[in-house]
Amino acid sequence: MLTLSQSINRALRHALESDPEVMVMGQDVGLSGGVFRVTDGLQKDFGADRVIDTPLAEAGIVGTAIGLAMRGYRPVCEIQFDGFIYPAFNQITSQLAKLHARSGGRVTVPVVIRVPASGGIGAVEHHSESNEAYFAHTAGLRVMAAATPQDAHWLLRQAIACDDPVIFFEPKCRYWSKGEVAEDADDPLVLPPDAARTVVEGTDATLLTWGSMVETCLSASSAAAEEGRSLEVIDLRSLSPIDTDTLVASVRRTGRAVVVHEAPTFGGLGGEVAAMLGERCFTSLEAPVMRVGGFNVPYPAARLEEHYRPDLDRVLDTVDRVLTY
Amino acid sequence: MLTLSQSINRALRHALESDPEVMVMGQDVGLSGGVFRVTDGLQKDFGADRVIDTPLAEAGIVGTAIGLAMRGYRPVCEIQFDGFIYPAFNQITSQLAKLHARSGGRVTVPVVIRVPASGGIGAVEHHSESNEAYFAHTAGLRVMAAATPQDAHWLLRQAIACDDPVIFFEPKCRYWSKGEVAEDADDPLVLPPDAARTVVEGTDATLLTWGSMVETCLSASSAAAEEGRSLEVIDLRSLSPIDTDTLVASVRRTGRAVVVHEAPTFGGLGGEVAAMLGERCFTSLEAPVMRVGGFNVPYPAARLEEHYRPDLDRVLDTVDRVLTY
Amino acid sequence: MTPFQLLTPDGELADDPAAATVDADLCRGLYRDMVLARRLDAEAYSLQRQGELGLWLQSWGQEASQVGSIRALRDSDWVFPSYRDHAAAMCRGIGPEELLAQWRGVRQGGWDPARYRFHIYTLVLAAQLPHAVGYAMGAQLEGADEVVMTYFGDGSSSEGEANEAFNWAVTRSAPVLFFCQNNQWAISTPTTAQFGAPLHQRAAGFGLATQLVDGNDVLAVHTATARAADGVRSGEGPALIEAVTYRMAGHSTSDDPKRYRSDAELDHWRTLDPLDRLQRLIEARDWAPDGFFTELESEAADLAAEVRRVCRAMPDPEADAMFEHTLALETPALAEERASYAAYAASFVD
Amino acid sequence: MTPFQLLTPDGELADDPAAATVDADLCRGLYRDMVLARRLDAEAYSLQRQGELGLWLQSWGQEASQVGSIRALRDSDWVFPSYRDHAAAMCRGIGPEELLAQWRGVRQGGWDPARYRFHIYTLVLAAQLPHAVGYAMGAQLEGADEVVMTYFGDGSSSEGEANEAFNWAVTRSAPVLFFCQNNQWAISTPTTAQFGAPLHQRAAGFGLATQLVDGNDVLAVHTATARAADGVRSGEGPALIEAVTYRMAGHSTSDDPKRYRSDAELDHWRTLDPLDRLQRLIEARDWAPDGFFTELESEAADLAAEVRRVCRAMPDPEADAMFEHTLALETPALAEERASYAAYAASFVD
Ligand SMILES: Cc1ncc(C[n+]2csc(CCOP(=O)(O)OP(=O)(O)O)c2C)c(N)n1
Ligand SMILES: Cc1ncc(C[n+]2csc(CCOP(=O)(O)OP(=O)(O)O)c2C)c(N)n1
Ligand SMILES: [Mg+2]
Ligand SMILES: [Mg+2]
Repeated sequence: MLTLSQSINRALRHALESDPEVMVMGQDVGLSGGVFRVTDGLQKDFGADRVIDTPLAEAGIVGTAIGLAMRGYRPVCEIQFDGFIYPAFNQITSQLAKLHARSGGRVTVPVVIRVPASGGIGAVEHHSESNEAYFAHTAGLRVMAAATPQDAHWLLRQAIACDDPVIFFEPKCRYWSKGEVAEDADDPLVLPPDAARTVVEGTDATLLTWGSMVETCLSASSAAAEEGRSLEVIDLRSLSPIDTDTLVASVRRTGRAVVVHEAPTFGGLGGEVAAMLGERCFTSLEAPVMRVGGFNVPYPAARLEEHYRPDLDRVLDTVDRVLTY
Repeated sequence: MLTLSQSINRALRHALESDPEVMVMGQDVGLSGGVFRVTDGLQKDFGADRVIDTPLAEAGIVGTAIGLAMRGYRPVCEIQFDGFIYPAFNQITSQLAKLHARSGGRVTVPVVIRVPASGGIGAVEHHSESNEAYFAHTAGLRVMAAATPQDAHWLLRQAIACDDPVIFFEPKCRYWSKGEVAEDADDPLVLPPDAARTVVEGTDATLLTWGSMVETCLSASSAAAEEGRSLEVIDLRSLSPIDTDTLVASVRRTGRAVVVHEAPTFGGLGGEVAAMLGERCFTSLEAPVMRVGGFNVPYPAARLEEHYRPDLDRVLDTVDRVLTY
Repeated sequence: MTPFQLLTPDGELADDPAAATVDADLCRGLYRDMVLARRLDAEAYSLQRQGELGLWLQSWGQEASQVGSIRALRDSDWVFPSYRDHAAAMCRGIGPEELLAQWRGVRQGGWDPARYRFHIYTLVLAAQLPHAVGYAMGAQLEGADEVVMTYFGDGSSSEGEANEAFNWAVTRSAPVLFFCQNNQWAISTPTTAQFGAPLHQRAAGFGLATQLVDGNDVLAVHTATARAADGVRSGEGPALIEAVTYRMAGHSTSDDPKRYRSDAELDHWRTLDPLDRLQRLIEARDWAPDGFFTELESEAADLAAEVRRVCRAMPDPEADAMFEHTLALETPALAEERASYAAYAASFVD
Repeated sequence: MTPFQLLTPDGELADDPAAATVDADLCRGLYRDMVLARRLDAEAYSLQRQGELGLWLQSWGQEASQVGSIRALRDSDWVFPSYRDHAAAMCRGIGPEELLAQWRGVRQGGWDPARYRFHIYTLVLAAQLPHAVGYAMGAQLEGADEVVMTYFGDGSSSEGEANEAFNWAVTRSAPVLFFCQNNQWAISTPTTAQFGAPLHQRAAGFGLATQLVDGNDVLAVHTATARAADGVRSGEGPALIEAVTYRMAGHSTSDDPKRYRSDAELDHWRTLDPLDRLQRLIEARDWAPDGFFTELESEAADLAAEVRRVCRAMPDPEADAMFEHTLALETPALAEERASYAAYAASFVD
């Protein structure tokens, strides 16, 4: 059993050991091991040349990582908190995402950007953003969201091995939760990076979710089970691309779907999922695909987040509406 | 008859004349009148204190505009091209959008950011982005997209008068197209800023669109009319908030809907519209809500844009699929 | 270039013409501000430890930089702070409840910026610098006789937005005073990993009128800020002060500085403590009436009690509060979300 | 500080020890590079006027800055250009088809960066500067004996990313040479509205080894760049050169400079033309064999013909090309979009 943050630390350690071109860089990732201790001990073991404490400049972190990638390295950048990725937005959208296409495929930029994301830890403003939709809508990026130690470890290793740039979201409220992590790559638990994962099978409705909300949906499905309702839970894992086949197959079977994410519902990635399902499952749907998400307001003060974030009750409330439609 | 760019120039001129707190700022907006001549003559008539040629720094443009707004001004910023708004993304998402909420409503930031948007003029890379979805998904912003000289003029005047920050998209491929512009505010042609506009009424299906694609959808509806098909065309105008009532009423009537935008379909705002319609028009829909948009690739080289951008034929092709579903 | 100093660590006044302006009133006033600020800071720290605050970032050690600078401004001057500027905020009259609210998590920005001419804290590093420049452009347009000061840290100076602001201010000669509290650390990152040339040198390169000052010497900071503000006010263009100080505590209550810095360093800076120095001077000059220190101590104790009281008294916000103020003019869509959430929440009552 | 100059406008060599290194071969080589670059630029301009190119940004007037600097580097050194650096690109062997393709709109980046150790153009201002720094960090890690040079303009220096790059390079003493072509204008914005202190002064403030050089003096640029490159190569840390030159044409073929600058200014800069000066020197010293100028003229004419030919010969890309290279590993979803578009397009070909 490893905590989610330990599983990431192990993944980084493995990558640094097995590939001399891998580097870890970001604010405070070295000496102090990062504000969430995710990179703990890496600089000690791999040196300050490969595990770099950078100046306090996010555009610089991503911009220099791009240059390093052009030189043949595989930088894994840490953005300290979700709300601080915006200064790097220009380098991410215009350079990181587009360089492969702009160069006619001649330049590859295998950069991974790790982002401790979403709320649930009672943080101050700008430390609880769920901004995956911005990146999923940016062609040229892959976007992954890990929900368990197993996925955090293996998805990250796959992201680092991938020649495409990857925005890698880590649910910060789950850093301390424990789980089994497969020992080797051919373990059946290790899925392809683009594959969604059916966490619980069910027959009455499908919950589609990712990141910080997977656990919430799991409790919802357990609670529903006690009332004799069988909810399937699917963890998307990859937000761009989306494993539409798995999602569509499930919803065609259950005929009902609820998309759950922490970001504001309006304009969120749940819209893409719902629209896609509406298109591909039209004749199977017995109720509209409904969405549960954050409200269309800036993330509120810490003592309001319990009201802001979708929880067991709000998910079940919407499940009711879908089942009784 | 005014061109769309003239109608914006007039709106700015009116605002500068009627409100001493209005300022215009951006790169090359003064002496040269802007790369699209939209601000032509304004510096000459209102002085370099109110029509400011700024240094070449987008974060600085938006950041100083926020400071000016806190001081009581109403800055109207120009971002020279859609692809160059990203360096200001941090100021827009964390400051401009959130300051009113973060200050408990004590600070208002009536800043308008004008963005010549989307493709169709054969430009080089980064000059043809349709990035409205990023801003529509950012709580605390209003997002408007003008498609006609009439809307460009009146929506912009309404945006400047509004106490909320507004991201204002101008379809650069339409700058030179002419149209009538109402003389005064109580003209029935002047709609409320949040209202969608039914451009053409129809009965068989509804085309929902905005900005650069409104004209395309109009030609599609004319072409369809010749084949005896009646397509309603709705120009959303306001992308955040969205006038759901008007959209829902139309689709409940026609039972069929196609959302058309230039941005990549994947993760685009069309997903929000389709998801919302799927939810509110479920029992009226005779076919899935389908989407026509850009492909999920970086905007291509100029000589490929005709293939990339949704056109008459692609819209009609999807309309066929919806009508024959 | 050695930092400008008026008061040595052992409490001697440097022989510098500026020392002539130093008198008992000034010293007692500055000393009181610093003592009260340190006490509030210490109290807030222990409240966090007791779980009453979610987080706290201490101003401990930086009192001289903050008190000395803000006391050199006029009340009509505007300030755009960062997030560790509690001593400065207190000098502007911002109270314990307003200061602690954000860290208790009951609301975001704690106070009304217009009331104190002191903007709410900005947690996104360096983002407040362009705001200050824009605000100053406005003051300049009106020919207002105002200085706009903004606080930021050594680490924040690496952000692009900070440097855009420096250049912008000089280009438009906006009446801005950039005040950097170089407390040697950005969380665990030392200034050696932050920049290769001292900030004051960089600032001069941009064309800012710069001063390097001993940030633990409240008299030097006060004098330097007064000079800089005079220059800015009289239209000589923007200025920057780099105050050399030290973050005595961890970065925040979540940080363990033992992981990255030595006790020796801390001990060294203890010998440079801003409060001790000024106390030595006051005592040596016999500038404090009998009972001054004891009365101040009890005033601080009262403040501490007040801090504890107002902190614990802060009620949790109503859920509905999260919907307020998203936009100046609420949209129908948000009103709908708000109403339906209220109905939903009500469905749980009993 | 006056710009370093070796060759006066009337073609005299300054009396400076560096003048000793100037010889006939060097001058003829640099002169040839500049003549050919100017010819390609002029030809591309008229092709745009004829509708063969969508847009063109002229390098006219900046040949000395580009040729002088890149010829002072080793072929093993990497270059991260901006978008107006055609003369530099040609010196690296990049051909007319590769140079014009992007502006004709048949593809984005025109050439293989690795082949020429010359990155594709970056149109987002200053975004290439951090790339150069990162690339240099890699070279440094490997102990490679390489210099990484990056070109940018006076306007671009105001972007936050440029300043982050300056600071980052110094902090890590990365082997980067920042080369600013200060051509006095950023579209219609003069440098007076861009910064309040000269860039070379700002750069020195950051801790960069800086030189100010006459950018229309190819010999001075060549010497200054060679010196800077030596310093960077020998581990003395990053450097910046500000080359004072002039954008003789409008910003681009879409721009009308008459709206914002005077003919007098243009006429003044004509007298400082980089090609004329060097020609005067070559003639005065009799450094050109008979026929040198006429042969060069016909070589330029051939190049012009070649430019016209390859430009017109570039076919429009196939629609399918827009789907290529979005990701190194194409996703099933994109493959589906790609296939269905192909089927759709085919449905029109009766
Ligand atoms: C844009 C941004 N990036 C990262 C952070 C996370 N962070 C908070 S404080 C801090 C260090 C700031 O150091 P400095 O500017 O010296 O201020 P100090 O804390 O020392 O007062 C960091 C990296 C942030 N708040 N904003
Ligand atoms: C980030 C960004 N903002 C704005 C633009 C639009 N733009 C293109 S060139 C230019 C002026 C650049 O001036 P300078 O850096 O001096 O280079 P020059 O064109 O003079 O060679 C501007 C504003 C851009 N390309 N990128
Ligand atoms: Mg600091
Ligand atoms: Mg220029």
